[in-house]
Amino acid sequence: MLEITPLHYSLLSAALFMIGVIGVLVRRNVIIIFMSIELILNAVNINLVALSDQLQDLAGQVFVVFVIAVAAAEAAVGLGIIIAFYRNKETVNIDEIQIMRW
Amino acid sequence: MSNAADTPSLLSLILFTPLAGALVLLFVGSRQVDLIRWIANATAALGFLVSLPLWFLYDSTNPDWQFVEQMEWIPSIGAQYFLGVDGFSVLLILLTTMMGVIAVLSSWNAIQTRVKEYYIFLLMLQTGMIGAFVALDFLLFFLFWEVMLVPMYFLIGIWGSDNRLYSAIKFFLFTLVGSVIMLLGILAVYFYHQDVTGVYTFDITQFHELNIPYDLQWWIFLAFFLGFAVKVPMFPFHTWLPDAHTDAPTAGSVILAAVLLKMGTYGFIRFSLPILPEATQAFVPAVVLLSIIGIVYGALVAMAQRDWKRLVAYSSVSHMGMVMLGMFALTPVGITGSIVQQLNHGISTGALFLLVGVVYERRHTRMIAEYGGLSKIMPVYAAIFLIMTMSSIGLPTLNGFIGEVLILQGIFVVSKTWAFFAASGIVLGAAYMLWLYQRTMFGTVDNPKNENLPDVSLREFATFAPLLLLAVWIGLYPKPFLDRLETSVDKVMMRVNADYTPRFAVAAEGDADATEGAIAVVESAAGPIRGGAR
Amino acid sequence: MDLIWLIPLLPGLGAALNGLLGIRYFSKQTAGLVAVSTMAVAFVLSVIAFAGLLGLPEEERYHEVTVASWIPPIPLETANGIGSFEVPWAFVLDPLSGMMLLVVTGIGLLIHVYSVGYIDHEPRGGVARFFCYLNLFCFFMLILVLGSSFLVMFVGWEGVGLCSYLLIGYWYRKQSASDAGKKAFIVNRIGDWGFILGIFLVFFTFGTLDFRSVAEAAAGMPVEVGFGVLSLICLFLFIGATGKSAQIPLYVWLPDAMEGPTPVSALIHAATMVTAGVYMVCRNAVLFAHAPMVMEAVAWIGVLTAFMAATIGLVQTDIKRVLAYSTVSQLGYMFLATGVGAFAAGAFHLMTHAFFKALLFLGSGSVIHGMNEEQDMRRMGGLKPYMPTTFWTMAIGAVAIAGIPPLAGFFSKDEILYRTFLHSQVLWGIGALTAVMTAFYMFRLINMTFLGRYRGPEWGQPAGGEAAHGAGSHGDGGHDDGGHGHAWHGPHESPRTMTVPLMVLAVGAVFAGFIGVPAALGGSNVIEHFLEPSFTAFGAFHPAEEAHHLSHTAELGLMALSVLLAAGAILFAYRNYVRQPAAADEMARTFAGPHRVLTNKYYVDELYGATVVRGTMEGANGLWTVDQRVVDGAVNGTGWTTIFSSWVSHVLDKYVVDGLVNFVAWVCAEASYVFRRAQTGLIQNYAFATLLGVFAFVTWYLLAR
Amino acid sequence: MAEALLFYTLAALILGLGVMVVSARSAVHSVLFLVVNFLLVAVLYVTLNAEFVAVIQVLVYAGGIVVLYLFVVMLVNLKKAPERFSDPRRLARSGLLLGGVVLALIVVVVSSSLRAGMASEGTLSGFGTPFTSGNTEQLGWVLYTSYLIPFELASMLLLVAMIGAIVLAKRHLGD
Repeated sequence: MLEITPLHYSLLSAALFMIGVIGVLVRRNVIIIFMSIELILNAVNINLVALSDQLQDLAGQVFVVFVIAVAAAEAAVGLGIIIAFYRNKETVNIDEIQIMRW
Repeated sequence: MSNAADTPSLLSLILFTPLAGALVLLFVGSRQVDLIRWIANATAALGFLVSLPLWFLYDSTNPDWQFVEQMEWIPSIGAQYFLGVDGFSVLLILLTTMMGVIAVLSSWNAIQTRVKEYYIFLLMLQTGMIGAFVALDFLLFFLFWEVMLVPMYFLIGIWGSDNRLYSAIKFFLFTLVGSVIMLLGILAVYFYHQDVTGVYTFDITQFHELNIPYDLQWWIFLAFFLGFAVKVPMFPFHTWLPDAHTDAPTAGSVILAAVLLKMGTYGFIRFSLPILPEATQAFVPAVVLLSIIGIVYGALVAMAQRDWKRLVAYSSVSHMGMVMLGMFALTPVGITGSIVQQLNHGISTGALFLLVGVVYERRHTRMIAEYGGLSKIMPVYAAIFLIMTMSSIGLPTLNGFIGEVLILQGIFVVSKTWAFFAASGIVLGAAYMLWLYQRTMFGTVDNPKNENLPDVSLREFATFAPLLLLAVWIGLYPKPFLDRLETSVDKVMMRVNADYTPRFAVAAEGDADATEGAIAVVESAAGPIRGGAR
Repeated sequence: MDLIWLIPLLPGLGAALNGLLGIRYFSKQTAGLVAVSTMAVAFVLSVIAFAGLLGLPEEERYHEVTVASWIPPIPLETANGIGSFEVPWAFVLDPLSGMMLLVVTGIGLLIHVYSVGYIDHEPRGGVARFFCYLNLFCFFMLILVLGSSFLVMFVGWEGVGLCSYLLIGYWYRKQSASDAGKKAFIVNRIGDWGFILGIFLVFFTFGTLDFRSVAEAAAGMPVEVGFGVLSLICLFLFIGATGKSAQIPLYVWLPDAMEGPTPVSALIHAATMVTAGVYMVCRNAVLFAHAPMVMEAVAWIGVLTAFMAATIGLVQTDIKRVLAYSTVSQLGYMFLATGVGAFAAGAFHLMTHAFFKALLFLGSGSVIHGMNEEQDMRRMGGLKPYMPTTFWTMAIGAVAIAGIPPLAGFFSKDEILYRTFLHSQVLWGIGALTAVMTAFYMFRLINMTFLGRYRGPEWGQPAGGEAAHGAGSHGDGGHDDGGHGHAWHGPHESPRTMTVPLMVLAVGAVFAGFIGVPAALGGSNVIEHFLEPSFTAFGAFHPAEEAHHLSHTAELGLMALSVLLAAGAILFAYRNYVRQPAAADEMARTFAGPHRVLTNKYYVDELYGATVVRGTMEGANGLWTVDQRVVDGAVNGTGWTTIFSSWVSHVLDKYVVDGLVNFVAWVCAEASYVFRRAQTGLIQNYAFATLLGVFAFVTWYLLAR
Repeated sequence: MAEALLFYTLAALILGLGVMVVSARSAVHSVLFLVVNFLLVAVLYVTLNAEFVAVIQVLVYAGGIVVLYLFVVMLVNLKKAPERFSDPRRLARSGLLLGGVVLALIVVVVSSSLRAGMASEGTLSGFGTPFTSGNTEQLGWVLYTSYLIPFELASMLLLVAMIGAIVLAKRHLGD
């Protein structure tokens, strides 16, 4: 229990991931949903870094860099969409974004 | 292949110069019409200039393929980017590049709509035609063969006259059907080659050494025949030609007559004859019969025409019948004559179409009855027309005669009956051409619209000048042309006739007394039979 | 002599100069000067070359010059194994071509000089064009004459045909002129078709096209009894000759060719080009001598042509047409000579004929010129006082052609008749009858034109009468605008440039015969001995001697007979056309039927028109219809079939195949009403579903392990 | 021992802050919690010998991305749309429940599989490039050699995203 193994990191990661998922499922504010997604990505990163350290392989860290890059891109585009949407509909409530309804 | 070392990628250069010009044109605004015209003309001229070295560097004593370029293209099926030339293709390439210059130049005023697209298509067509002549890979050949179709289709379909869509579609479908069947033939050779050697290749030089069993040859010949005969065009596959010619813009007709039709005959001599020698011999009577029918039939139908361009188009059918006849004489004289006649046909019929184009540009009609008495109004035009008429009907000292006499002599030694009927074409040829000349040039100027037609301009004259020059050159001194054909003709002859002793072999054998022989040639040029070929 | 290739080249150069520069830049004088001077130099060179030839020993009088390669050797099988098809640009000077050379350049020069005067009424460009054509003609004619092989000769052969076409159609705005030109060319082409086939057969048989090699090879072959390959060659060649030399059945173009300017008729259609056929037959004398059957045919065709043309000539009223038929007739004579083996006599007659026929044509040109383009003899008469030089020179020509000694025609014609007599009395009979008719119609021409009463149109006095002249129907309006701008002041003598050549030719017509005085008259027949080597391949061939000879007395008797007959015909003509002008009409009425047939030239043109021309045109139109309906119809039919079947497919596709597809789609659509409720459009619902999936997966993972 | 203490502290804080991010009423608060969360994760990286990633985490995530969020939150007036959890169409409760269940399951799976892996092989280390702390240079080396093309592609991605964001956020195209 006192020795910190990758298991611990994985569990931490899983927990954080689940928090993010729940955020995505539960919240209606799109911005907060996006933030939850960032949490999910972070959870993944924790896992990657921990295993990278464990396996003595830099690939994990490299991927973290890429994940961060993708996250940045996602945030930029996503927030752009939100702004554009907000400008038209005056809302960021995800329940009102439902034009794909049947 | 020593010259290949000096000029490593001459053929590619020739091949892609027009295409490069077309690419440049893509980036020019379509409103800058003059700039487009200048670029197109410059490209065509450049294309001709880069092809000129072929004339000088081609070694007419060397029976090998020259200026060879070989690279992998689609390795998985054995297709290569394989270029090379022999005597046939050298002359035809030069004809192509020269006619390219002339066609582009002749379009200066004739084309006023979609100028940019027009020139791009024309230049693309140019690359397609050159490509078909230089390709030594069957698949590559086929590619270029098909590439030619598309620009021509658009040239007729967009810039043509009255019935252009009908003609364009007819041309396209007709040729396409032919080429699809030809493709089957190509694949048959391809798979047979693989069967025998285990190698997948489209290499024509390999195919030339292949001995295909007779039965298979027969079928492949039939497939090739349909593909090429449509293009030539031989009776009874000719009906697309008058329509296409009539409705195409002038430059299109010129290219069509001067170069595109040669694709068919070139196909025969490059593929059918050497790859399928036994079948060729078996088909001689049939092909000769169709050729003779074509000669007489084309001439007679030409006589009945009221449309100037259509008349020239039917005369093409007659002339191309002559070309096919010479080729299928399967004698060196006949084949040589056939190639020379191809050049001649390119020169004279090309010029005749240009001539129609000149008056069409002024009067916008092709009806012969609309003209008359032009000699008085356009004397220079009449003179050029006269010379080209004479060239077309084979007057000695002009080019047409050399071709006809070689072809007829070549066929005569094979069968007197064939020659007897084929030679009647010279009478009929004179009849319809002279009648045309009389109806358009002679008489009084009945039509007031014709009274103020300007004579040929300097630019128009520039399109005729090289053709006139060549007509006289080939007529008076065809030796440079015939020399370049020597080894290539012999190579084909060796394939179709196992007993044939090629001249280059004789030359190599008798190297010691070569100088002696040369002197003898000069001295006793009129002596009795001399052993040109022992 | 090595420079003989310059002789044709000079007129060629003149033609190029006049053609390229002259039409635009030269004045009339310059154009004429260029043409005349090149011909003059060519003539001088010819004389020098001829002198050189005379200087050689008899058996070496064959000088061949190869200028350049034309068709390089290409192997080709022949009857004797593999040969080599090769034709160089080579020219040859031997007695035969030497004689022709002098005739062509000499008479050509005179006619050029004459033309300077004749063509003066044409506009400037027209003059240069005329001289360009005329020079070009001489160029090709000289190539024809000098060519050392069949193919080079053929070059000239076709080339003169072209020039003939151009010159006949010189007044191209006149429909009849351009028709005549076309007719000449096409009829000639029919002959050429035979000629070229003959050439091919020569190559196939001998493996070479060189005249001398062929002759030498043929000399070694036996004379054919039946119809062998040599006979076939000769037949083909003779077809060529009938075209060019206007023999039955291809003579129809020559009378029409008179549409051309008169100097052209003189040079091309009397003196030189039309004799090319005779020349060609003489060139191949050795070949023909080996084909007796063809020789017989040649003789018969010759004599029949001579007879037929002479009969037509009897009733023609157009002065040039009379001469044209006379030419056809005389050419028939030459073929008769060659047909009976008297090649030298044929060639001799060719030469004398060139003199007097050119003279007659030029004379008639002078008359026409003086009569303001009037050609109908019925509107002439009594012109002698107005144009004395023309009258006297033409009279000499007529006497010469009629065969009155000691003028040129007598010697050559009697030589032919004598040799014919030796061969066959029937041929001789027809030939003699023709000679009588010749004398008759020539003097009919002279009498109608120069003697008797003037019947022509009135001419305007300097003060008035312009209107009367303007209404006159003279000429055919074939002239260019620059023609007769000035009023016509009555018949007048022609200018010097025209009369001087007439006089020179008259001298020739008188004296040319003396080089062929037969032995019976104490001469030695120089020309025959001179030409002999050309007909025997320089001794390689020994023609069979005629079986029987007539004594000199008998020969003299024949001569006297023909002279008497000719004199009688002349007197008869004088009676009919000068003394009692009504007598001619009387005769025409008496023999109305034959007269009509003759006036209409035996309806041969109509016959050809109805059969050959009409047949070809109908055939052409018919084939065109076939082409449109059947051949193209098949193509279009294929197209329509394709379109129709595609329409059927379309219907099938739309209602059957597509129906099935649409049915499936309809089923799906109906079913989807049930399921589409799930599409809430809310992302979180979807995410929840995803999470459910993860739950299911992980649960399954745990349980399955 | 100290290591374990540090880990547990950090883990607790990270998870706690995560919960705060998700559950905060105000989006501004959410963002602020998020920043702190990221910083703590960066600290965690440092303990895992990943200094470079940690720095990136601070600079890019905490410094860049989150500021972006903050801007957007400011731009979008939040007061207008108070959230209600009582919407019948929402799956808030069931989502929460399901999330918890799945988490539990994952914990079971992960811990058991990792345990099993370690039991069989002892340690998972032993392949890849061994590295020590202060490995930025090595990371750069790997990034610019083996991963050069993905790296370049990532830069392209960022460029595209940047342009995309500008286009999207622009008021009217063509202004």
